[in-house]
Amino acid sequence: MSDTAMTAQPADPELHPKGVVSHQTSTGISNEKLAMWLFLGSDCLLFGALISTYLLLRHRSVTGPGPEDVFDIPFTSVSSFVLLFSSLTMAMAVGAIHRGEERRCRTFLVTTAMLGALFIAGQVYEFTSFVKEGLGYTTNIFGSAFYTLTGFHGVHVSVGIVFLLGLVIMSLRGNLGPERAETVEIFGLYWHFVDIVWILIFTVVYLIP
Amino acid sequence: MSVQTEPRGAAGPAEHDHEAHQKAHPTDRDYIVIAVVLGIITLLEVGTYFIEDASTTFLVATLFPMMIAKFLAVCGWFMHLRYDNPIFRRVFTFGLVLAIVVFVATLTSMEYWSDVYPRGM
Amino acid sequence: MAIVESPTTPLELSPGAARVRRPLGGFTRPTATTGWKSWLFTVDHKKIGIMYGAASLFFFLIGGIEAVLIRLQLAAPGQKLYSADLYNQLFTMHGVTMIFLVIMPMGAAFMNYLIPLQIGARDVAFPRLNAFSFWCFLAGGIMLNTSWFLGGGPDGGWFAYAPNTGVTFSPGHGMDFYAVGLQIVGLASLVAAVNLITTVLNMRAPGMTMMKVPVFTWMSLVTQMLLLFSLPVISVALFLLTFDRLWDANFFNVAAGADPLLWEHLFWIFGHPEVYIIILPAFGIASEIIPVFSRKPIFGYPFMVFSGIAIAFMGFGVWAHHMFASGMGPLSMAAFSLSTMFIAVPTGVKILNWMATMWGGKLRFTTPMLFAIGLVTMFTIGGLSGVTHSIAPSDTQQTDTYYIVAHFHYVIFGGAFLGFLGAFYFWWPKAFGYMLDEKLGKWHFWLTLIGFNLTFGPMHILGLQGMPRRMHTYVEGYGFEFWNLVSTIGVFIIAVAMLVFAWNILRSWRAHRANPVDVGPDPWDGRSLEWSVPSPTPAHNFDEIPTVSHLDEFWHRKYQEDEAGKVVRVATGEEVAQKGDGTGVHLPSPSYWPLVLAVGLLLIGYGVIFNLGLAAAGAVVLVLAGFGWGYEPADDPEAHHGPEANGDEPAADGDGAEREPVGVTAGAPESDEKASSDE
Amino acid sequence: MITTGSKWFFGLGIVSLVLAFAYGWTTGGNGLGPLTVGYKGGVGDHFGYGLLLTAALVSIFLGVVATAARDADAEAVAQVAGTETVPPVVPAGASYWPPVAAFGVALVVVGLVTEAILFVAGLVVIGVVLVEWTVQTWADRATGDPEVNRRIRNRIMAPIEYPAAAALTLAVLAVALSRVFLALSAEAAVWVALGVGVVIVGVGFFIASRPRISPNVVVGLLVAGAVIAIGVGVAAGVAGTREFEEHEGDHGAEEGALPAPLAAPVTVEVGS
Amino acid sequence: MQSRPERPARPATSSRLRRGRLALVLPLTLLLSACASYAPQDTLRPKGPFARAIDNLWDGVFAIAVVVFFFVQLGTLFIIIRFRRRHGDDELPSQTHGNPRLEIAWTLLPAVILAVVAFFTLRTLFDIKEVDEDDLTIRVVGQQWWWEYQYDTNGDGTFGEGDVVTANDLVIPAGVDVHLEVTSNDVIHSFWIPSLNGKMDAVPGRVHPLMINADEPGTYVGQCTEFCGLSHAYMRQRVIALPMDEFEAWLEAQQEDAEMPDPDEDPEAFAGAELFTTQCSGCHLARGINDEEFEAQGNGEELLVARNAPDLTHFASRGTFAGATFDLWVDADGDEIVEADEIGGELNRAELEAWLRNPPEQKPMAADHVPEGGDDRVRGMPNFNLQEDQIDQLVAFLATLD
Ligand code: HEA
Ligand code: HEA
Ligand code: HEC
Ligand code: CUA
Ligand SMILES: [Cu+2]
Repeated sequence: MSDTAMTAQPADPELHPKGVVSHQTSTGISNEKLAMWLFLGSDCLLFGALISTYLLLRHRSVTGPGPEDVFDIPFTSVSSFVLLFSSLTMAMAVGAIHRGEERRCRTFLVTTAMLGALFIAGQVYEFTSFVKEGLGYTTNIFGSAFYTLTGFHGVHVSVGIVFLLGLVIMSLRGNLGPERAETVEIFGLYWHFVDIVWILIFTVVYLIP
Repeated sequence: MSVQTEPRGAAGPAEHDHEAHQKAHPTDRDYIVIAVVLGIITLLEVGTYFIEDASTTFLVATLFPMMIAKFLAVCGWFMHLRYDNPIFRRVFTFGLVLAIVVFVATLTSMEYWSDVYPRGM
Repeated sequence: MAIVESPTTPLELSPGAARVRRPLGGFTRPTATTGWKSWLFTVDHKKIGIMYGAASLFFFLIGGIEAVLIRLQLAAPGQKLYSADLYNQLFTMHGVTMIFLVIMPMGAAFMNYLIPLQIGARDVAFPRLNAFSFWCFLAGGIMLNTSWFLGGGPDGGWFAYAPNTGVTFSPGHGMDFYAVGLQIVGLASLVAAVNLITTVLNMRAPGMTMMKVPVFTWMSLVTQMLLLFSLPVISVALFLLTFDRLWDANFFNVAAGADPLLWEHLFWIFGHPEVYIIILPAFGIASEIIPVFSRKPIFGYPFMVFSGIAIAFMGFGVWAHHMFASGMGPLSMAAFSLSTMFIAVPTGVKILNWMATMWGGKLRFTTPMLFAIGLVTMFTIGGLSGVTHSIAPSDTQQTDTYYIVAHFHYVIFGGAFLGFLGAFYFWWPKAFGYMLDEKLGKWHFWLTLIGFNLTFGPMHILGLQGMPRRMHTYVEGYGFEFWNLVSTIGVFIIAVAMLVFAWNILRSWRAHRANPVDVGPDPWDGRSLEWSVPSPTPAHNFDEIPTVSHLDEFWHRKYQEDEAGKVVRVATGEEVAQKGDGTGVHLPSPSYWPLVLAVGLLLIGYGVIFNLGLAAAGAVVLVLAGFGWGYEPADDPEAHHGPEANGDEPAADGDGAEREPVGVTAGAPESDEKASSDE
Repeated sequence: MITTGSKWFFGLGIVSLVLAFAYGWTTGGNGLGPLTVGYKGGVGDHFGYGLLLTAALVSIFLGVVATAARDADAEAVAQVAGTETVPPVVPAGASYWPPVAAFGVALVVVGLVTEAILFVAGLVVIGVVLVEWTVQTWADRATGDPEVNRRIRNRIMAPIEYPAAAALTLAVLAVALSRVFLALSAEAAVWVALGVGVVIVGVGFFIASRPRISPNVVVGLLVAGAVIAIGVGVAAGVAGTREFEEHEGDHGAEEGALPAPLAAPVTVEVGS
Repeated sequence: MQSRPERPARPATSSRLRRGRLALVLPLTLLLSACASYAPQDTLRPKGPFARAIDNLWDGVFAIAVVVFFFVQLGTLFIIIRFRRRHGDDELPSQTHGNPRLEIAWTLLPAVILAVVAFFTLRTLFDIKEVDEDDLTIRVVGQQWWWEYQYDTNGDGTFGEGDVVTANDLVIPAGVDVHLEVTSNDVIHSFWIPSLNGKMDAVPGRVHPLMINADEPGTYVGQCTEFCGLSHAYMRQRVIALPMDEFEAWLEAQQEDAEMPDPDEDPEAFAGAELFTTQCSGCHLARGINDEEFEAQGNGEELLVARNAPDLTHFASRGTFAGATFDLWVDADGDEIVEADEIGGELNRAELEAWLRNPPEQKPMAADHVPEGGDDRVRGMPNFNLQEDQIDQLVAFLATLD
């Protein structure tokens, strides 16, 4: 949704490697990027509410199992690394497209998507094993709170992956040139946000009992 | 629209743009360096798990700074908050700080930090 | 499956193919400019604003009928016109309808219509998202109200305290409708918040610094900020409730260890900012109307702006004053009691500044002005009772009595609603090109004022006498009889007043049709930019985007200092107004997708309650619409809106709209994300 | 007003609708149940009924869209083609849907005698073919220009295919890999996950650092990766999961019992 | 603690005097009191130190509010009259844009006023919230839609077996602080006796302290004020304050078990008791009558902590029944009995019979329909379709339970 279309001449990547950020707005920043940041600011409250709900409820279960019984910290650590590095590859993709390297961008987008998928696979594994260990969604209050919090995060990641692959398809069709760099960048913001939410969850939910 | 005749709004878009260009965006190398640093911090974080009988106080004291450092690194570099237009930073920081303040107040009001708060399992 | 058919061809029509007369591809875009289709698929902020207004008036009728039924039951002690169950549904739906489907969209109506006009833009930042917000809101409203026919309305009160709203204690589907319906309405507001904030920040006319933005737009910006940051919290609360009710989660299951206060906090963290969401647009309206009819600039513009911001800020820190009896510790009570009290300070600044604006003016008592003065005086009464609630110890006596009911009707009806009624009269000529009858308008005002005070004034006394709220009936002998009867009589006067309003609309329209009188662009001697365009506002708003150098820009074009330093009229409104010639303007094109997306959400809504298969169908529609939306350019470059002029100025609407080049697939991620990632 | 292009959808919709009602009644529905989506009376088998109803709704929806878009409307056709006369209908070209459909049917048959999952898979394949083939046929007849027809098809199908494909990719990977982790011991799972992650990052950087690498190699790598993931996933699925130790969870307490909250150990006493 | 307003009770007359003074100053108050001939739930007529502390605070705040009210209303009226545009006056008024000094002044002034209010608020708040657990402690349990009161008579610090359990009428000694532990058995309710203290929510899973103190013996009415479902309007309560010695006697009497009516002396009551044992043991306990059956019905230990239905052991010693909705005893004219010592007058036979005939008709309850899905919890008392003679027998029996 870039504004570039409105410029009569196609952006010249040489002159303006960032692609053309709209100069028509009062603040000089593009509507789309501002909108994404507003959305992320709002999402802070969403995850804030979910995390505090989890904190309040995790130790209140009347029946087991509790967090200590099921958590598998080594595995979750790997998941954290995976997501962390997906942020790196995402940033690389954004950098690449800003320089006009479409192919490199595409490569990193695919890599990011694959890492995201690996993360989701880890989550599916984690959930399945928890259920097998006796912690269902309705088993106790910890279960409800845990699955809801991490599930919301997982949904954010999954939606991100679907869009990532959408970007890849666009790129394959030649529609993701440097003039659309901002699209990639805006998507990147979303992806990094999902990563920082996980940074919080990893510490607050998993590492601090 | 290629010819920009009217300066739009007050902020003088050109200035911002200028500013943005002065603080150059990080390079790929920067990204990799940051990722490695983040990885190391994460390793340290995971390390605390292997410390036996670590008290919660200790964990909070060690893990929170690391968490915040990671958080800021991703926001600042990967999300370009350090370089980009300050409006973004304000919007996001506002949401973040508001969330922290509001929910810490909620937890406090629900006696979460005190001994009264029941801990079942 | 053919995901990538041939990697090099773009998905859409290539420039070559686009040269055919209409790039219809699979879908022709809607193009109608008149008739119902022009409304259904519109992305024009003015049409959307009008639809918001119409919908909110319609829901006001429903909510008002519910109120009348409530009052009938309470007219005398011991009445059993209907069952306790039905009564509980009535007041719950009354509260929900009035708050979420009347006052909020009424605010949205004026914001949509006016913000672009006041800041000198051609549309909002994302016109299609704007349309989506409206349809999504309407979907939520329909969803909530159909609960009456699908097993009964929600019955847990508008703040729905758990665990009374869990399946155990509210086994019907009513509360499901509440949880899901409000979720959808909330999504609509969240999307609108992102959209309108972007609009105000980014689309101001050249020269319009933030401190030259009209007060109404400022208050709207603050309101949208409040929405942006408070809605996610109620979203979470509603999700938890939904999961509890539909999928047996344990969030509010006390037997499993839950703490019901969690719901109270989550609800009110949203709920209190919500009340300022309700009032701030009306404050903005009063700040527009009063200067015009006092013929003076607003007194202390910076103070007005900053007090609005201060109210919003503080509004996030007081939510637990609704919970003074909930069993929080005394320290929490003290903290929230203090923070609440001090909200009176910035609010007082507003009241006193309005009085100061009128002071020394030449007041014209037109209907809008009467309503604005009504707001100032009546809101003060409600605000003062609010301050008495903020005194935590005495609130433990007052909470959940009719004293509270009196408070919030005074601030909402006497504050926000009177303001909006004034706004209808004030901007009606701008939107429709004819004035509402002044004489009937005055009848409307006085009947409303009398009826309103008669209805809600006695509730103060009832509350202090100890009448709890939400009672389906009360017994004789507690001193409640007389004032309840008075209150019930009052509501009929309000009803008559509203009928006068309806009659006024109808009559004025008929008179206008029989004998059209041109009201001109500036019937009231207005101050802000919306008065500088013809009435009714042409589709493209401004022929030419104005360059702004003052607060009250339009006024300054009419009045200037003469040599002696005295301010005199130098031009009439007609002379300096724009002519409404849209040559060369290219507007965002209408689209099906916002409507389809909202329908998808509606299906999902019913689906999660009744049949997951239906929800799946809804999800398919949703995804289809989302991606279809993404692939569709916001601006159909081939569309003909108005006289299509010189090709070298294709972006005269540069301020408009989400712009996408032909055949750009990129829109998908962001636009859709907002819709789906928040689920 | 009903255009040629939409007839098919309306037909399909009505047939599905009738089928849904019939199914709803025959599988144990009563009263007005199936007609009122279960509001007045019961519906028999919810799943099948829901599926058929969904199919009906989607078809009718597509029909409405097609009508609204005036597809295959002679005038629109002329417009698109930019001709003055209505173009002749060109016979449809070769299609690869029939063999796929046959494959689906085969799966169904095989599934009937062996695994239920194959049966379902077959049904899904048939369903997909149904939709794709329908749209294909319809698009082929839309205008006289095959190129335009192809784009019309894409306009409709891309919004469905792309997200579906993306979601499918994600689902396959997630399920396959998670089966692998489940089959391994907890420790091994950690190392394998780490390994997979390193490989992904490594390959990504490798390819990125070689701008001249042939696309075929990249595609080959991707395909190989996918095949390995799915293959190992299937193998792991067949091998089953490792032993899990179940933790004490008082499942009995969930059902039936009166909530007796005061008996619960968690109680807050405030203010004292 | 030290600043808690006069305790024990100030005589009621002084409060009336003060109110009179107030009414002179505040016409609105006059309006209020003039119209409320008899409003037993009036929040402005405190009958105990806690409520009085709140009322004192309210008086001050109300006075301030009235001043501001008149300032704004009269000010606006003045402006409207003074500055209205005369006919044909087309002059522009002078264009003042503001006056920062003035504005700062009217920012600061309310802030200062409120700071003063805040000071008194906090003082009162911490006073009335101070809890002394050494005082007589009673557990108050909200139920849909009635209140249960548990007295820790055996002094083991818990409430249950061996303690006094009653409903509807909360009996306390007059003139001393009483510490209530407010909680709930199902949804959120709110305990409120306006003349004794503000509200306290009864939240399931939480126990909240509330102090009350009645100046004088007497009956104080109140009502559940948190919306709690169908019969929220019928969830009333009363506090009966007795002189200390009477209270002690009452408590002693309550600890006794009920006695089976003598089949010879009172065959009707005996038949009622038998019927009660078979029909009603699923929910009600009358200690000494149906203990075994009650437990056999699956009402185990935990239900003894908070029962699903009122304990009827000393049913006839109460003044009201069914969530204090109906009077159990009436005076000779059939009117409500307000003075505690008159309980035992005339049995309100009509309403008690009506209750047994069809409870959900007397008071909306979700007792007959068992909700689909969810929890099959019965809320309220179902209709047993009793015969008229059975009802007579039951009433006769219930009347013996004093
Ligand atoms: C438009 C909506 C609106 C607005 C603007 C307000 C404004 C205020 N509200 Fe209100 N409130 C509601 C809507 C609103 N409220 C609703 C809907 C509920 C009930 C929800 C429910 O339970 O269903 C509620 C309930 C409510 C409660 C909870 C009561 C209870 O349930 O126990 C409290 C408690 O503190 C409160 C306080 C206030 C205060 C202090 C203000 C202040 O902002 C008011 C400030 C204004 C003034 C004070 C007047 C002007 C000032 C001056 C002239 C200056 C001089 C003044 C002094 C020195 C005092 N409100
Ligand atoms: C926007 C907010 C709003 C508005 C405007 C109103 C308006 C009214 N409300 Fe309000 N009310 C609430 C918000 C609102 N209410 C809320 C939030 C609650 C709490 C709910 C809860 O406890 O959960 C509540 C609760 C509430 C109660 C307490 C119920 C209880 O606790 O048991 C009562 C009782 O009298 C009441 C009465 C009224 C009345 C008489 C009106 C009147 O002003 C209504 C007048 C309107 C009409 C009579 C309609 C007339 C229209 C026409 C005749 C046609 C004209 C048509 C056109 C112009 C097109 N309301
Ligand atoms: C399913 C449970 C149940 C059964 C069985 C039951 N009751 Fe009740 N009863 C209740 C509940 C609950 C209440 C409280 C209702 C209220 O006030 O909201 C109640 C209230 C009463 C009261 C008023 C008590 C008071 O102090 O308020 C009387 C008297 C009474 N029941 C008598 C009987 C008799 C006699 C029978 C047998 C024929 C009986 N009940 C059987 C549940 C039951
Ligand atoms: Cu109990 Cu209301
Ligand atoms: Cu509030």
